[in-house]
Amino acid sequence: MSAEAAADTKTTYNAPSSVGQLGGRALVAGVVALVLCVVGAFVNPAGFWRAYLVGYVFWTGVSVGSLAIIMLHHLSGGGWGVVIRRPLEAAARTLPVMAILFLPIAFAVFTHRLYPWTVPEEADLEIIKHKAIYLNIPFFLGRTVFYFAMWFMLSYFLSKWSLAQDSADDPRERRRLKDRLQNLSGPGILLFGLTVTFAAVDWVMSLEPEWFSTIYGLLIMVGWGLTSLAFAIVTTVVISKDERLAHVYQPRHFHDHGKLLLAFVMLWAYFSFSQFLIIWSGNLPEEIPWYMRRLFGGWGYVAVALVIGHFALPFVLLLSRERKRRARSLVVVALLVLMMRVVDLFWTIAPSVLAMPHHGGGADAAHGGGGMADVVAYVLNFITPIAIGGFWLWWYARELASRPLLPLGDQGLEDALADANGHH
Amino acid sequence: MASRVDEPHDDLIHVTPNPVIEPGHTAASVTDKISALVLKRKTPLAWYIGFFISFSLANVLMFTIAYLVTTGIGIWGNNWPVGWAFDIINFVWWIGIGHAGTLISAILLLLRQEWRTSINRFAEAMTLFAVACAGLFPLLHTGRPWLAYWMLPYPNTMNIYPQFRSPLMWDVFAVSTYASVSALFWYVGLIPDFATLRDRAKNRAFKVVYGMLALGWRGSARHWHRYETAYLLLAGLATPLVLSVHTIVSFDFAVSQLPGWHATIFPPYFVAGAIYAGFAMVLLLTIPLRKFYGLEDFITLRHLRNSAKIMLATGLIVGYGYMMEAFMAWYSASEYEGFMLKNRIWTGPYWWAYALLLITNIIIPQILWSKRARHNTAILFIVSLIISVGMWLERFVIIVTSLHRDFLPSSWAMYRPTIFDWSMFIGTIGLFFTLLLLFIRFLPAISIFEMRTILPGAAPKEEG
Amino acid sequence: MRKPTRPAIYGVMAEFDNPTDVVAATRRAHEEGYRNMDAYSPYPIEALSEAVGHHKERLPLIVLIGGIVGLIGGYALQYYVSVINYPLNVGGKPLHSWPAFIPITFETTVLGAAMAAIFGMLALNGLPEPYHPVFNVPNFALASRDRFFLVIEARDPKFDREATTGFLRSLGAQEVADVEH
Amino acid sequence: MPQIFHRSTNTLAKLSIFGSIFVLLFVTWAVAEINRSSWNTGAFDEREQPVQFSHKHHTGDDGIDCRYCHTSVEVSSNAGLPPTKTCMNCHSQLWSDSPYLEPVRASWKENKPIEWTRVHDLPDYVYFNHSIHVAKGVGCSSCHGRVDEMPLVYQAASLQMEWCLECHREPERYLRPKSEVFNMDWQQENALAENKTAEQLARGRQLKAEYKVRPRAILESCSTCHR
Amino acid sequence: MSNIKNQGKGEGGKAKGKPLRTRFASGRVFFTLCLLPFTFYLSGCRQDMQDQPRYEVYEPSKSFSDGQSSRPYVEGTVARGYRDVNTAYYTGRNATGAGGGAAGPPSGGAGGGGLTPLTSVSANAPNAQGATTGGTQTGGDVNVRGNVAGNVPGAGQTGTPGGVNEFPFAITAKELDRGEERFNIYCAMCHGQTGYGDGMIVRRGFRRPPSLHDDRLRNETLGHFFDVITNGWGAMPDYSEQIPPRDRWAIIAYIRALQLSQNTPAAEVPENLRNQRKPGPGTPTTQGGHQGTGGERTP
Repeated sequence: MSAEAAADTKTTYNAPSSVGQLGGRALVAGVVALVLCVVGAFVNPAGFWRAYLVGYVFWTGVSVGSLAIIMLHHLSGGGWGVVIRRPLEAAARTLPVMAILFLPIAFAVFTHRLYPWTVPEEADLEIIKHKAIYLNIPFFLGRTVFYFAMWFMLSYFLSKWSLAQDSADDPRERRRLKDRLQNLSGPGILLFGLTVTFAAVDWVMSLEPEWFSTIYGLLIMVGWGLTSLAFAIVTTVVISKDERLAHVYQPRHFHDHGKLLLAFVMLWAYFSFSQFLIIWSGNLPEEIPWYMRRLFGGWGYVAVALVIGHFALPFVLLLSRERKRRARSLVVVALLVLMMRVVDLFWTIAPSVLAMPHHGGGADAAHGGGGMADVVAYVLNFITPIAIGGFWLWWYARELASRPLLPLGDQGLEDALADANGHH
Repeated sequence: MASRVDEPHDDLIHVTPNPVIEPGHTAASVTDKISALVLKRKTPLAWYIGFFISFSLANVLMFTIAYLVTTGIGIWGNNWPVGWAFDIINFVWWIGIGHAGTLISAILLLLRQEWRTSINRFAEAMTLFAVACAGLFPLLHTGRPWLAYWMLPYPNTMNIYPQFRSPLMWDVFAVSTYASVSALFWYVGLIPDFATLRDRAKNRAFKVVYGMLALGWRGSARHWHRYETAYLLLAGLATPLVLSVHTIVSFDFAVSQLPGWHATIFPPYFVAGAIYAGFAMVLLLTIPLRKFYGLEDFITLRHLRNSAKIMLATGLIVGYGYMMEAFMAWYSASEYEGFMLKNRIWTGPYWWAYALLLITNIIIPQILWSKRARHNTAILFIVSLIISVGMWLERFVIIVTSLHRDFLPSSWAMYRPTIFDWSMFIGTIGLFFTLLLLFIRFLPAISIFEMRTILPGAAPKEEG
Repeated sequence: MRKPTRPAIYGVMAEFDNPTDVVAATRRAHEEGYRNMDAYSPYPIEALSEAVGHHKERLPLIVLIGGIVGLIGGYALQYYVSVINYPLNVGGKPLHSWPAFIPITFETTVLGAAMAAIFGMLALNGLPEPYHPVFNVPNFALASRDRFFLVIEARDPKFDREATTGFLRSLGAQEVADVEH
Repeated sequence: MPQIFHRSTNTLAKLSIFGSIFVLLFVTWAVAEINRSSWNTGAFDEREQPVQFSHKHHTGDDGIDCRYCHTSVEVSSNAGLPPTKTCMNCHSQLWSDSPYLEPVRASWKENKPIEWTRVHDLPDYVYFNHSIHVAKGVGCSSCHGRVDEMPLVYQAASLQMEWCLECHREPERYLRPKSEVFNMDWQQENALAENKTAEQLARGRQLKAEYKVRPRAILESCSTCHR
Repeated sequence: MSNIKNQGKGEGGKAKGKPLRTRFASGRVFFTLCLLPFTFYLSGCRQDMQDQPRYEVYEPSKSFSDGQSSRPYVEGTVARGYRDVNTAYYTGRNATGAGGGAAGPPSGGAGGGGLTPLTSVSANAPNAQGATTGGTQTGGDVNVRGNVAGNVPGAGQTGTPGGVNEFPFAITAKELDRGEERFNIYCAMCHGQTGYGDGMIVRRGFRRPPSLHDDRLRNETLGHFFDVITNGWGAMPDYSEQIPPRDRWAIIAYIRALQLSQNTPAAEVPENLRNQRKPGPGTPTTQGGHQGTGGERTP
């Protein structure tokens, strides 16, 4: 690629103005939703906390999952990754927002509102006492700080070296940066696995501190990977509406994204079913209540919805080669997956919070007790993730616009952009 | 990391030191070289020596089985509370080894990884033979293998059917499906090569035999199209099948309530372990094979390097599994889980097995982070050997150390394998190599027609 | 079995030594109006199958049907056996233990689909067919090595022994030979 | 390249591959049928006995009740094989010179049991109790067939597990009033056969309730017969 | 295989040059060798589970000289729970009316509630026990009173000395039903269903027993009937093994009912039952118990 051409492409691949507008709108939506949330939190605190945790884990998942997919791409290469690398990097750089948004959760921990092990009476139970070395407030917060530190570190270097590649004119320099990215990604994936596992234990699993499952970390990892992949697909489809970029995103890229999405959907179903079958078969008193809470009553319908919407439907839809190659139909599946991710997290998190004894009001609300609180709880379930998402998207749009939408220094770019005629 | 998810043209051959096939080859040279391995009358002396050794070991197996079925499985060391021991260890070990074959073939085909071409045939054969060895163990453990057909649902005079809630029954279906699909997948891949051999063979008997196996394949364009479609679909089916098989093997343990077995991470952890052991075995076999048969052109360093990376990745997943098991055993606050953990790694009489497991399976393979280690066939060979031992030890730890201390202290006992445990295990290794040697002697160990497709100039040039 | 109208030979075979030529020749023959023809190559060439006029593939449908049969059959078998035929209480689990039935259902689905793929492919290809007229041409042995062949069959309405042979020669074939029955 | 195979092999090869499914199905069916056949089960196979004893004569013609000889059938797992004494009850006077009865007299004199050949022999892993069946209204002829018409007794049923289950799953198809248990003539046409007439089913259900026959889940559970 | 055959024909049998015999022989040897591993399957012919190393009822044994696996009671022992103290119940005689009788019962029970050794399986053998021990025709344990071949006691001989004349337990309609059923199984063969002594066996040539409706028998004590069933009388063998004591009493009760049925003046029969009267003597039925004779029983 000649220097002029490079200079030309640099401007060509800047984010379209629509991205900025989108960010602005997202911020407005976020602020409005936040105000409503704060109001709702006074009416039904329990409803607020569980909705907040759902939204928080979902959006953190987009950021952190993006890290994993970037690293996966660095390790394996391939055109599919080249074209979504920048959106993924932008998503990973929203981590500061998520770090700030963790403060309400820290507040809930300090005020014993979310996690039973923070409640003194609960913590006196033999089974929880045993875990006190691990499940205590300072260590919990310390770990969270550590997770974010690690994620920042990964996101910082992955973005920095990626940007450096753009301006590096010397192929040897580019090659060195590529090696560096690759060398970071190997241990980085390892670090990702460990931090996400313990984050999953801390943030979600410890909602029911007597319950445990060894596959849980993997389940959350796959969920987050799936979320960010689906999100990246949505992003590419949105930005490919810009005519300057239309030729970049070709059916074969979407085909690969679709295949990867299918793989993630299957992996999620595989992990979820394995966990369910093993616990169902063992039928042990310390394990099975977790599923009892989530399979009977109204939650059973949510579970069925997950089986259909989170697995069966995307699976069948993604089997078709044509549907994977058409951006418009692929984005529908991706949006469905994103929606079901929220539902999955809701199904995972909310029953635990409802089971918490100290949320008398919340539990009542969920069981159809107080009319007003009840309605508020339902509304909160929708608007809290939107509130968090508004801020997240706003920041994401800024980050996305700050750099070219394609990694101009990537050696695979030429191949990725090549018109693959006669190729399928 | 694991695999290269990319398009063939994205393959950065110009910067990759080792291509998937050395330059200078043509369709004719590839065909002649590979088919000569089979059709050339002179069999290397090393083959005869290898065959003699492995066939002798296979006979040890035959005699052990003969003694076993006439006497009973009491000749094994299994006894309460260790009711499952070498038989299941070896079963899981072999079936795990079998996984890499289908995986290389199927997943890498789906991911359009060209480097699979030169090792897939060989790996598939390895799968089949490993599954055959694996199948022997549960079959013989039933005590009355001649009644094995009772495990299939057929209209019998007892009006009774298998118990479908049992993971052991899932195993029957999984392993038999796996064996038949793998065998057919392998055979379908061989059909065009049988045609090649049929057309090359000089000996009339060989012509007839290969001709029958080729089913009259003539390379028609329409046939090729359907063939490719079927092959791709089979690969798509085989991939989840492979994962399901070891998942179900893991259910054999995880579905129970025994501490040390009942862990939700077992499915992915077993699958990763299977791929780990499988790739180790692939390297263990291909490194000498390419040397003796001069196949360095086809099985290049790149294959070995990629296999090493996959081993590293799956090995780390296995390590993650150990870590999560240990962490959750503590986190669960369950008395039994806690005891299991302590007994397994520290206070129990089998602590050495766990320590050895960590060394062989986790610590030593970390050498594969080093690029230099990945490029050294000797190191790769040794590491693969160590991993094979390590993965065997893993099953030993899971099975024997979990069982020898069960819920009732009065029934605690140690496990001691008898000579027949060992002779069966070693015998299956003999059987495996016997079959493998027969395979490389009589069938093309490298897919000839697929090698032709990856040659430069294989694709027709488009005008304009 | 209309013996009287049976042509004297099976067809005419042209030999090429590279994939580009055979694809071009096949396209030309198709343009010329020949329909009953087949091309032979030592490895799959996508363009060649398109050139001989092979577009629609029924195999995926067959595989889908095989998979569905396996799925329904596998689950129905387990349901019938565990709930209807011999309702045994095992470990207090419900008779219809659907989570426990999923692994085997999965296996039978894969088995059904795989069998459909393999036997469907063989059936659609008309294999096994150990005897075929093209094997009568001595050079055809190279079709499994590095040569490419185009055969225009005698049953094609446009077929004319001399004219077709001439046409094939004009396409740059190395050699053109008659294919005996 | 010359042809390796003859033209006819095309058909043969296709048949051998695609016909194999039918062969397989046929073999499975055939093996299942052979297993069920009397060749395998020994049903309808008249056993030679040391004494030419005819159930047809004693039961059918003379009307001797089953329990006259098989005394313990109502109270024991075993129906009871009569001692020589029981034979001698009558044959001390009747046919006392008959050469056919010489083995009986020899047994009586030498105080040695007659060694009868067993006709109904269940595997040792099966627990079977006559008394419970008799007490719940299962007739002799339901399992043993028309013994009163058998000069030499043979096994009338296959005695295979599926045969046991046939009744254990739906006892109402075979139950009869307790007073008719020893009646060889009871619904002759239905003995040993699929009995699903509405009349029998209605009566069977009533008897099942009356005699407190256990529910299917218990009758079918493994330990009912394998203990 | 068929392909090879066809080819062989088509090619004019290239192989014919070689000595056919050796080719066949080596082929056969190879084939046999290939089959060898399958001989393992022969071990499947074992029937270990079908025939377990334990004795089934009546199974012969090599361990004992008489070839029986079922062992008789040890001489002079009484099993726990089978010490028969109720003399009247088990012998039909008063405890005081000991001994006597030309053919006094061998049961030691006459000694007044003493022990009844199991070896003389007389009155006291519980039926289930009798079935297993009586098992393989243990003819030697049977007590036959008198001469089986004949030598009938004279008609003038008195019955059973000291025979009780009341039932040791209350006779209800249920007991009567039981008695009827047992009578029809064991007694009707000779005595006939109505007791006139015209049963099927008699018609086949067995010595005709006296009618139960004879005056002598109508006036006999209950204990006499019990003694006869237990120990036999004349041509009649004992039925101690076939009929447990309680059933004997039930049969006796039924005999009494039969006797009443044949000798009650019509006037004494309640009005409403008179028409139900079935044909009396001379119409014996030998078809077993199912042709009920309930109508003849007088309440």
